[in-house]
Amino acid sequence: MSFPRVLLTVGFISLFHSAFSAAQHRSYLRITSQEFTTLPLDIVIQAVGSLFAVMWGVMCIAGNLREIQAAAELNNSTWETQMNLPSFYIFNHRQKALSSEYVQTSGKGDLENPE
Amino acid sequence: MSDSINYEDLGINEAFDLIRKWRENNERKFSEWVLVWEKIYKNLDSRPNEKYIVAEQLLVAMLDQHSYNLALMWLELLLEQFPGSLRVMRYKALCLEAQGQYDAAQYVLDEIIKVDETNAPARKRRVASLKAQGLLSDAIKELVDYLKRFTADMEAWQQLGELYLEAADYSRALFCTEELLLHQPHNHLLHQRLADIRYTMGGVENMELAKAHYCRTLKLNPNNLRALLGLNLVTNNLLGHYKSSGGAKRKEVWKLSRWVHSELGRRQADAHSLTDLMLAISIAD
Amino acid sequence: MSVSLKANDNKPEPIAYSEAALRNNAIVVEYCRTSMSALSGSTAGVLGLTSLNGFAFYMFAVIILWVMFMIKAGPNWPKYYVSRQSILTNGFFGGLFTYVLFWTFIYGMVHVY
Amino acid sequence: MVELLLDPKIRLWVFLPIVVITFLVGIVRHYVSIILSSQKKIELIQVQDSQVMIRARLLRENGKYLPRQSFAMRRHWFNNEETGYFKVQKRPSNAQNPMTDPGMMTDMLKGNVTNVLPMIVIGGWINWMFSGFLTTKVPFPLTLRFKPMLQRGVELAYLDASWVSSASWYFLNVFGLRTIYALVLGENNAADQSKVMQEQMSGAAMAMPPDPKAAFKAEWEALEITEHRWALVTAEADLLLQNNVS
Repeated sequence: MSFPRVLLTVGFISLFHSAFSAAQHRSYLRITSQEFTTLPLDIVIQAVGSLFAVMWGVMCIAGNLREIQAAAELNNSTWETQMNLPSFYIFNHRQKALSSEYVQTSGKGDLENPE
Repeated sequence: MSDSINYEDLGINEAFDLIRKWRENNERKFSEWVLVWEKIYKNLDSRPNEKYIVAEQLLVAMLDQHSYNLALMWLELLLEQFPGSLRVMRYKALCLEAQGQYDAAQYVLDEIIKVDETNAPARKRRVASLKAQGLLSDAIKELVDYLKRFTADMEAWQQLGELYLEAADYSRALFCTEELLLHQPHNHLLHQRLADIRYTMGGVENMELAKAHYCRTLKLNPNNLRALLGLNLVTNNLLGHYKSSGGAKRKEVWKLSRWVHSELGRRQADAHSLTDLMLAISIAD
Repeated sequence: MSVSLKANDNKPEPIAYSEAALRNNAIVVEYCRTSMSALSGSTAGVLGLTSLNGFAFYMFAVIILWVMFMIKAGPNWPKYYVSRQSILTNGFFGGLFTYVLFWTFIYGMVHVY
Repeated sequence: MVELLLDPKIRLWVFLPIVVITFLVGIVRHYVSIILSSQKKIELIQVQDSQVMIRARLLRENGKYLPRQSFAMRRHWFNNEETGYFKVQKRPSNAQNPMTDPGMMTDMLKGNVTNVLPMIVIGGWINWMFSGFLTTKVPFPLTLRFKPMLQRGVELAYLDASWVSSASWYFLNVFGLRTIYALVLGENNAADQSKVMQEQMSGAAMAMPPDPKAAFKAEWEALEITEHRWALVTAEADLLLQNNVS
């Protein structure tokens, strides 16, 4: 498991834990009939800390930002990929000769497509 | 450029990432596939999300190796999962084509088109099958016919341009490439291609246009060495043309030419060996 | 190569953006924003924030998210975003609705009963 | 102000189930709508029209990168009085009424079945099953105006407006969870994979102009007034400028 996922999981568990702690604190106050003012500091810190952790995890998982300038993407492409047209694949190429099932023929097509 | 990957030590996840990269970058690999496919198909079931997309990719790769039996195995898998899908039917046609049974493939494709008139990929495959048989003029005719219907299909325009270039019909190839430029006006490769074609056609006017396109290419991507070399040729040519007349124009071309020379000199100094230079050219080729 | 072309170009050419990349980034930002709304809402519920404090916390979370985006993009943010402000303000109210729902939900779970 | 105390059992048996039910129903609905969704049958002529429109638009926008002659040639192909595409192709003007088209009708019906019906049915069921509970309290004060919205099914005049009844809690969830569905369902569309396989959607731009005749006319006009200014005129100077050659 990668680091952001670990962070995400740990953060979630921690957030849940702080929620349970807060609920318990509330019920404890109710039983002892004290007035609720604020949560204990440790719960607050835990909750906010785990929020940050989860958010950072989400941010890493959400995927990478891509460069938006059109040139940035296109400048990395070469004719090899630009020329590659999946709809027009032909299989009549020289790799054929390497196949174990290859039978040599001298058809017209083979002569004209030396590729 | 392939930074050398050690295919032996590739983990399963890495293998899947690799072929996803190929899929997304639209790369066709031959010998590389042989090194990874074992890892891929043994673990296909662990990836339910992309299982069938990978299966398609595998199918095509196997056909590239002409391992028909394995390819048919994947076809079976797809047929089982998606009976009656036109896409899978098309793969069937692909298998038939790879085995050289063009008539049977044609029949399957015709069936698809009968069911769904708007099935563009099947129509394109018909062209490809003609191309595979070496029937260049028939392929062109069929593709032109296709483009009358699907006028915004970039892939088809590009293919038509290639076919015309093969037939040495430069003005038509130019038209097709311009059509591509309308779709991607900032693609340096297209500008470079246009300039290449213009240069091949010759004439002062074409040279001027080629110069503009090469300049554009270099502005978009300064590393396009092929364009730089092309610009060198174009400026030399133009200087020859303007020898007798055109004072101001000649001056401009001269300036450009001098810049190109200095730039080329710098590149040569940068490239430590011949292989580096060759690699730099092959980027754009 | 020189980078200073934009400055001394007297008629600045419109920069071309790749549509696919823009959409990809918008999806990433939207994903983070929705998650952030839900998560910060839950946290506000856990903390038992009420009324204005809660909304202030939302603002706080939005700004933190923005800062995180900036850290992620690094110093050359114009490579990734068209404008920095739009990241801060886009979908502010859509996120607020999600935030309020989760805030209410967790607040109810933890503090009401 | 007297603090109202709710039975914790309400939390476990009313408050939480409503959230879970709403969420799961939303997920199920998503998949049902995928199953029900039918591919629209597209006419070849419609595809042709839409593609021509795309091409004309691109010519307008990016035509400036082509030399003048190439641009004029293409515009001629579209706009010429005798042979231009937009002039020759006659399409019947069909601003059709959706009610007359049975295919549209079923689509609308399916939309209703997957969207509105579950909301009403589940809403009614929740209203009946969990009627009359106060479930939670919104953590911010609200004016009395919100009472009918938040306290549906609990008609207590003196209750503070921030309390939420079960039925209202359900509706809040229905509307608030929408973004979460996008989060959960949109991230890796495993469900859409089968759809891709079923094919049909042949590439980009299947958005047809509803009335090709009007669209053609508009595009013809737009193309007619497009002025061609070649963008590559300055290419050479730009390049030299970029490299600081004076």
